[in-house]
Amino acid sequence: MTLSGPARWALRVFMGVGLTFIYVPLLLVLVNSFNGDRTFAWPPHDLTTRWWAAAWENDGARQALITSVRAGLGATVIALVLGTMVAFAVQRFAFFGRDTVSLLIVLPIALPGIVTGIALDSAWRSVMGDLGIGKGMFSVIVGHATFCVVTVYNNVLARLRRTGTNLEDASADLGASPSQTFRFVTFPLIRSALLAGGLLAFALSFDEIIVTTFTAGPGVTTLPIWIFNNLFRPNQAPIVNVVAAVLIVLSVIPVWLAQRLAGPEAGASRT
Amino acid sequence: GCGGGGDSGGTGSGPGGMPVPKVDKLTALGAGEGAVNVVSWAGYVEDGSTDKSVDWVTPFEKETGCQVNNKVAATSDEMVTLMKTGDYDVVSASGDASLRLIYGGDVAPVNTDLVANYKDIFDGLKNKTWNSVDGVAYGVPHGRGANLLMYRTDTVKPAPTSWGAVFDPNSPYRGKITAYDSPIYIADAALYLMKTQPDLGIKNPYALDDKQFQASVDLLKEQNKMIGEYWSDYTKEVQAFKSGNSVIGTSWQVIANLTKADKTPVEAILPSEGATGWSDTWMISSKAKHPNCGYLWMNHIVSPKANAQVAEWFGEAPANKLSCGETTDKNHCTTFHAEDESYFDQVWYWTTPLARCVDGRTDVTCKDYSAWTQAWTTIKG
Amino acid sequence: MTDTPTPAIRLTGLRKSFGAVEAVAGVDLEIADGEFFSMLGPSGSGKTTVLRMVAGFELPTAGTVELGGRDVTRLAPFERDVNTVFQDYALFPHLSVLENVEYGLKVRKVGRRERRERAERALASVRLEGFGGRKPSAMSGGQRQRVALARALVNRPKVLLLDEPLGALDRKLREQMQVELEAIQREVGITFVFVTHDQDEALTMSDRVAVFEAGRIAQVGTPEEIYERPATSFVAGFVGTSNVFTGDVAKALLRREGTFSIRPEKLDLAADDDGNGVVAEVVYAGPITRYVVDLDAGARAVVVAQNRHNGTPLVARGHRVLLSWHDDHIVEI
Amino acid sequence: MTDTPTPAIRLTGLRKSFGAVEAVAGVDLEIADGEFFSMLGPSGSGKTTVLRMVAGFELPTAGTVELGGRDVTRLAPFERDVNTVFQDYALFPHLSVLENVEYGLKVRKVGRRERRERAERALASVRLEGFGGRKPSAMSGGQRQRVALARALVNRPKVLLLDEPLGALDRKLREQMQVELEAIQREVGITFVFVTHDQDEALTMSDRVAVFEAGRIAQVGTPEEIYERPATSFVAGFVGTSNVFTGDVAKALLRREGTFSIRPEKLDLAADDDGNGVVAEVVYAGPITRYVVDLDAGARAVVVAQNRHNGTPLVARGHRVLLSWHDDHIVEI
Amino acid sequence: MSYLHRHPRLRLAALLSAPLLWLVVAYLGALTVLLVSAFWTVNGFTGGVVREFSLANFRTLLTEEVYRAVTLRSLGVAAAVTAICVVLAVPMAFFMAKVASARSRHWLVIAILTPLWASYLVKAYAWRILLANGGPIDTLLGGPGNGPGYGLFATILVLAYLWLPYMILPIYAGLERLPDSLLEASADLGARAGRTLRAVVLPILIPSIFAGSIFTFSLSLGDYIAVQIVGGKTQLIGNLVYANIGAANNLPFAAAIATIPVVIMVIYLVAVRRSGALEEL
Ligand SMILES: Nc1ncnc2c1ncn2[C@@H]1O[C@H](COP(=O)(O)OP(=O)(O)OP(=O)(O)O)[C@@H](O)[C@H]1O
Ligand SMILES: Nc1ncnc2c1ncn2[C@@H]1O[C@H](COP(=O)(O)OP(=O)(O)OP(=O)(O)O)[C@@H](O)[C@H]1O
Ligand SMILES: NCCCCNCCCN
Ligand SMILES: [Mg+2]
Ligand SMILES: [Mg+2]
Repeated sequence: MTLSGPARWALRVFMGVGLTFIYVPLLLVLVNSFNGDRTFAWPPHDLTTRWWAAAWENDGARQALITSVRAGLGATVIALVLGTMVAFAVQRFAFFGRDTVSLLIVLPIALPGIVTGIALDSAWRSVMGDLGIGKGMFSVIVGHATFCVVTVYNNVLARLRRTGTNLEDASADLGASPSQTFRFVTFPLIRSALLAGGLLAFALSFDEIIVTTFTAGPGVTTLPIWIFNNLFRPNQAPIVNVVAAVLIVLSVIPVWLAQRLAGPEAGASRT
Repeated sequence: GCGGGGDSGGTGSGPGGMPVPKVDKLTALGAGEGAVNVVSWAGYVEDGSTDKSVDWVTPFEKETGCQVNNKVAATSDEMVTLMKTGDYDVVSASGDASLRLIYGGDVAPVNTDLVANYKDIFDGLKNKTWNSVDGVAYGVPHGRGANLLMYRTDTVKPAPTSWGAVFDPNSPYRGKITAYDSPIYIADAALYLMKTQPDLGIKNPYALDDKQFQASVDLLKEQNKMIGEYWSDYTKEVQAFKSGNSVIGTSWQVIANLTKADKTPVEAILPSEGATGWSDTWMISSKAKHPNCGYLWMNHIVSPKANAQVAEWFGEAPANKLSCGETTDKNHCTTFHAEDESYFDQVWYWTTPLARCVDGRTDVTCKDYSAWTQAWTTIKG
Repeated sequence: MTDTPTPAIRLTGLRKSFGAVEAVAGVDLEIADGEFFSMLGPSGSGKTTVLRMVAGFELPTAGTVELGGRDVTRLAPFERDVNTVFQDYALFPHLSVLENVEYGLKVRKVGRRERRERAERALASVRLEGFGGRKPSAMSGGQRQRVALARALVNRPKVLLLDEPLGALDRKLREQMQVELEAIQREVGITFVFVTHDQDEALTMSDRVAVFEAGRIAQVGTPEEIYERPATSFVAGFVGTSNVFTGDVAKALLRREGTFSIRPEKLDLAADDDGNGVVAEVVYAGPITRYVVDLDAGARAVVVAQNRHNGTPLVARGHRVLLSWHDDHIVEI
Repeated sequence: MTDTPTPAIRLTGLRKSFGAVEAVAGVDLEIADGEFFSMLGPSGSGKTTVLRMVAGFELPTAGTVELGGRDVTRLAPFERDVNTVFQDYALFPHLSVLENVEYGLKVRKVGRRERRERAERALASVRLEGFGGRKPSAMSGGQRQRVALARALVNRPKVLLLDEPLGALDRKLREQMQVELEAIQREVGITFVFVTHDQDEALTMSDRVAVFEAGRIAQVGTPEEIYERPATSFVAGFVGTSNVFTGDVAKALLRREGTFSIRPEKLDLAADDDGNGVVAEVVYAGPITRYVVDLDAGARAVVVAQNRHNGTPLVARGHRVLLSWHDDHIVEI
Repeated sequence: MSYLHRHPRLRLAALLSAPLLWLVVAYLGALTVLLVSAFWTVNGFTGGVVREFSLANFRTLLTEEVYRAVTLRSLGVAAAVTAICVVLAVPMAFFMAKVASARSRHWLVIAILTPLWASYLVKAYAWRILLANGGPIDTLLGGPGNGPGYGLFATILVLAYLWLPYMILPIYAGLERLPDSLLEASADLGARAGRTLRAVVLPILIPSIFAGSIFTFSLSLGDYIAVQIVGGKTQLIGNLVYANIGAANNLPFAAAIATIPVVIMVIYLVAVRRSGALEEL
């Protein structure tokens, strides 16, 4: 795009300021993970690595991380399946109420988490409870999947709109059965959209506190819940900073990988 | 009409026609079910995962074969909600939750004969209004503490002695006053009014009729103008005192200790009016799927050693007399006034306000907790 | 029936509606084995829809599709012995050129070895040896078109459907590909059904042409039949340019009643002060020059003359001319 | 300098590199005021890049752009008295057709009243009265193209740049738009710089044509000059079809040394048993028939003959023929 | 197989039934039950839910001044957060999509996505430290008390910070789809960069901006945690719902309060759907 030099510079500076705004608090988290003070007094008067050592030994954080990853994967898988199905239905068919579907799908993400949380909680108790299925990991996954569907749906829908049905027609034309067409053509074509949508779904689930609070059963401590429980205890709060710092660093891996695998589209992922 | 005592056994109805759902208590201890689901305050159930040296769960699991699944609740309200699900066996309920659980039929009376360590618990904690109904015990006391007045010694001069320091509309600390963020805090105002405005006739800060309630709420609305922030978790309060965002307000002993440990000049006192406070009680669910493990847990958590560990880790006074000999810090019981009954005589433990006045008045209806909750919303504005 | 050879394709009463739109409004057609058959018509006239029903991508609203005498109306695309070359080629972007060509064999479980061999041969037949390893995105338009062709041909279908395969190419490339396509068809001898909206293309390449108009076939015939004896004024106007004279003009000019068409290249032009018109415009177009003549009879006529003499016009703008013709070339429509 | 009129556009030593790619490799060109000037050339030859430098979307790597005698090389697009019709039209999708057309006037702070009037007039000039209220998405390709034209024309620029504006249209529509574009240019009298890769289009529409080859101009001239006297074999091949004879064939056939080109329509064909070739192929194409002749001299020649006689070929395939020509039509290249 | 080929309705049913069962039955069903319970009450003595239709909860909501105040405050916060996010996101996304080189664009996208993985709570707490009395921001502004401190402004700032990536991403995606030729056409017709931004870029980005705003607006409207951390004594709708949910079993009253954000969001979604925003998420 043709922009004057000063305009380019202004934008570049703005981007720099924006990134600073985004990263200064994260940097603070990193610094505070070395802050000798338990409640992160500023400026830090002594630096220590003991929180990192303590975090390393902290079983609860590790367990919570595993729980979160499992919940995130579960929710993501469900979101991938359901979101893809709806996207196909909406893109490939005309049916009564099609316009309402997109509204229905965004609803769980658009309504405040606390509403989703208490609705699912009371429904779960009155329906599933009667069936003898208590809340646990499964209810967390259900809760998360409900608001994650939209990310997959939107990514896949956009991809389907862009690719059209020609390639699938071509595949059938060349003799491929519907399942072969899906395996050889459709899936590879929507793979990067699935990756982008899935990544965002996972990220949403991974960081969700409110819905989790209301849907988690006994013994299910996801990382945000663990953080919630520990951040408010001065003995533990510094360890939380370590965990967060580690998360930030680790998160570059899936994001980067997804970008590599999916090409630029994954980056432009539709939230 | 409003009757006095009812009959025992958790049957019949409470005063004011309030029925206590009939729930049977366990009569004999059987074999453990292999697991127990626990709702607790953060720090009450530690299995070494937060700090390797802090672990009273693993020995319990080894000994009884009951696997402990712990769910930390942030507030009393959350505890009530969680217990209503029926997914949990035991809960460390504070007094502002316990009655709700009892009257909700969510917890069962406790057969104290099946809890061997019950006999060593301070008498001052047994059969209180918040953990029993009509002499029937609904739980095993866990520990206690007072809501203290904490202040920065370098800025708050002279040192306060009265809650008036946080209610005085002309306070020089306007904007730097903090208060506990919960409807139960209305009791702190009521306590203050009980001492400063005797004509209101407040006898128990948890039993407020319309007029008394309104006076308390009005006081808090005035106070709100001076509040910097309310606190509900203790990292937040420690940090606020350290940075100077808050210089005076309610606190817990443990918070005071932590703040001091971080070299912030603070002091916490029990003001002349006395204070509100809490005494937590382990209760067992009326729908417990693991009642035997639940009883085993209740017995374990008030055992001298475990109770001492909890009290030290969390920062409160233990419930078991023998625990004072088990603490690593030999001064622990002194610091937390564990054996000082006269100290705790000035403490009004959190009790769920009910429509049936908990002070025994029968000629008026008191404000129940949901009214307190809605009022709290109004106070914060 | 029994003594005429079974046609490669027979469409009977074929119709297709999309909601209120009747895309195909009743088509009956037989295409012989080995024929190069073109479908010509304006945008929206239903050509693609007919093709898609033959391939099996759309279910007809009414009518039947027979392939080699078998009713396939309700069969899925993968159950029909027909292959398609799509307008946008529809090459699989995630597969290499060779994998694209192998695709049809792979889904039919042809062994790896044979598959590879046949695909290589198909690529060679469209002059793309050595390009197998590339991704389609690294190929030019003309090359992609040939990959699509190879991908269809490798399956040795009875019928090949081509939906405006040359539409996206620029003119130079397009002319080149026309020649190649014809050569390939002659070589492999399978039936080609070729959709286009380019009249030149249809005329030069086909054995027979069907002209579509609004979901129906307006005329079927050889290129000569279509061009020289258009059945309707629509065909006359759509296939090539035509001077159409009607009413008073026709009467004055041709001394006949009715509507008549005459092609610009059939008209003779000579400077003549006693002529029947005035040159309004002269447009040089390389091999030909177009003259627009204002006729005294009250209409405009276009005359096309081949430039046999270095582009200098026969007559200049503004001159009076005499327009003349053979009566055989006047087509009543 | 002083006595020749200032050209509308003067490009001097214009170059543009994108990294290692030299898109424009040195272009010098003058385009006169009011000229209809076309740029013709294969894909990637740099036509668009030149246009973009004239419009101001790209900064030249070297050289200057003058508009009406003023050096504008380093001015922004909005500071140049030039407007562009984009290949994809680039209509603003959120604005109505009228608002699109008004846009340029609005940013130049032309009053509401006048703006509306001029826009309506511009729409009328492209025969789109009454379409002002529609969104571009509700218009067909040809209509959009005309909106883009109106949007540019309404600003009365000195120069209008058109980058393959007809590329996306089908042939019928395209021919129609060619006529309209020419008429509009004649009417408004502003300089048109028209990019295309369609030779017919360039030849029929332009006053002068520049043929691009690999970032350079291979030849500039009138359509006749370009077509009848191509300067290079590239031009001869790219603009129209040519029979090119060289080496021994040229010697045998023309009795001359060198490379020569002769257009298919300049060749005469007559059945003659003593002739100089054999008809290999006869392709009927409506107004013309193409004959491919295998010459005894060892090459193939294409002959085009206008079909003055109902499509019956002059000679049939396989017959011996005599190919003849005027020597003036042989162009040495 | 060809059976399914001939019966597209069957294919549609196979695709839609599971997701719709999930969303309509599970989610909408749960939501409906919740909203219905807003018309119930709680018996002050037994604490039991009285399943009888009553408008008592809504009467309280309408008559008590505080609920109107909190609703307006929450709406204001959500709107302010959204506005701040738009103002920050548009230039950033524009830089990413239209100015940055392809290579740096890749890294910028990663840079925007990465913070999504740092815990929400941790980030909010980091801001608590930044905004503390005498903290880094105060220091930057010349001393303790010079910064904004905790309160409404801090709440808006921190929420804007938390949700900014959710605004940048759809706008970036929208800009990537915006053909450069439109920007060039605008310049060609005489518009400077600012004019092009106002007259061309922003209007075309409206659906993307709305899409982003669904996140920023709704997440702000429902938040009750960040406001506790940096909001001083501020309370928002989320706090009210949360305060009532467990309190004396007053699920009905919590549900009644919850209808406020639900109604606001549904109106918002329906309004915004017309712009096509729901497809840009
Ligand atoms: N899936 C569809 N849904 C609705 N209408 C359709 C559909 N496919 C085609 N049509 C309509 O049917 C008519 C015929 O379309 P078709 O694509 O067959 O025309 P065509 O002759 O191939 O045109 P073109 O030359 O533009 O490709 C058009 O009016 C078109 O709009
Ligand atoms: N922005 C760019 N970056 C890199 N290379 C470019 C860019 N723009 C053009 N090129 C290259 O410059 C050369 C000339 O391109 P240009 O678009 O001017 O050709 P053109 O003659 O307009 O072709 P076409 O007929 O296909 O439009 C091509 O090789 C093209 O790949
Ligand atoms: N309605 C549920 C919304 C869930 C969004 N959670 C986002 C968490 C961001 N940290
Ligand atoms: Mg078509
Ligand atoms: Mg170009």
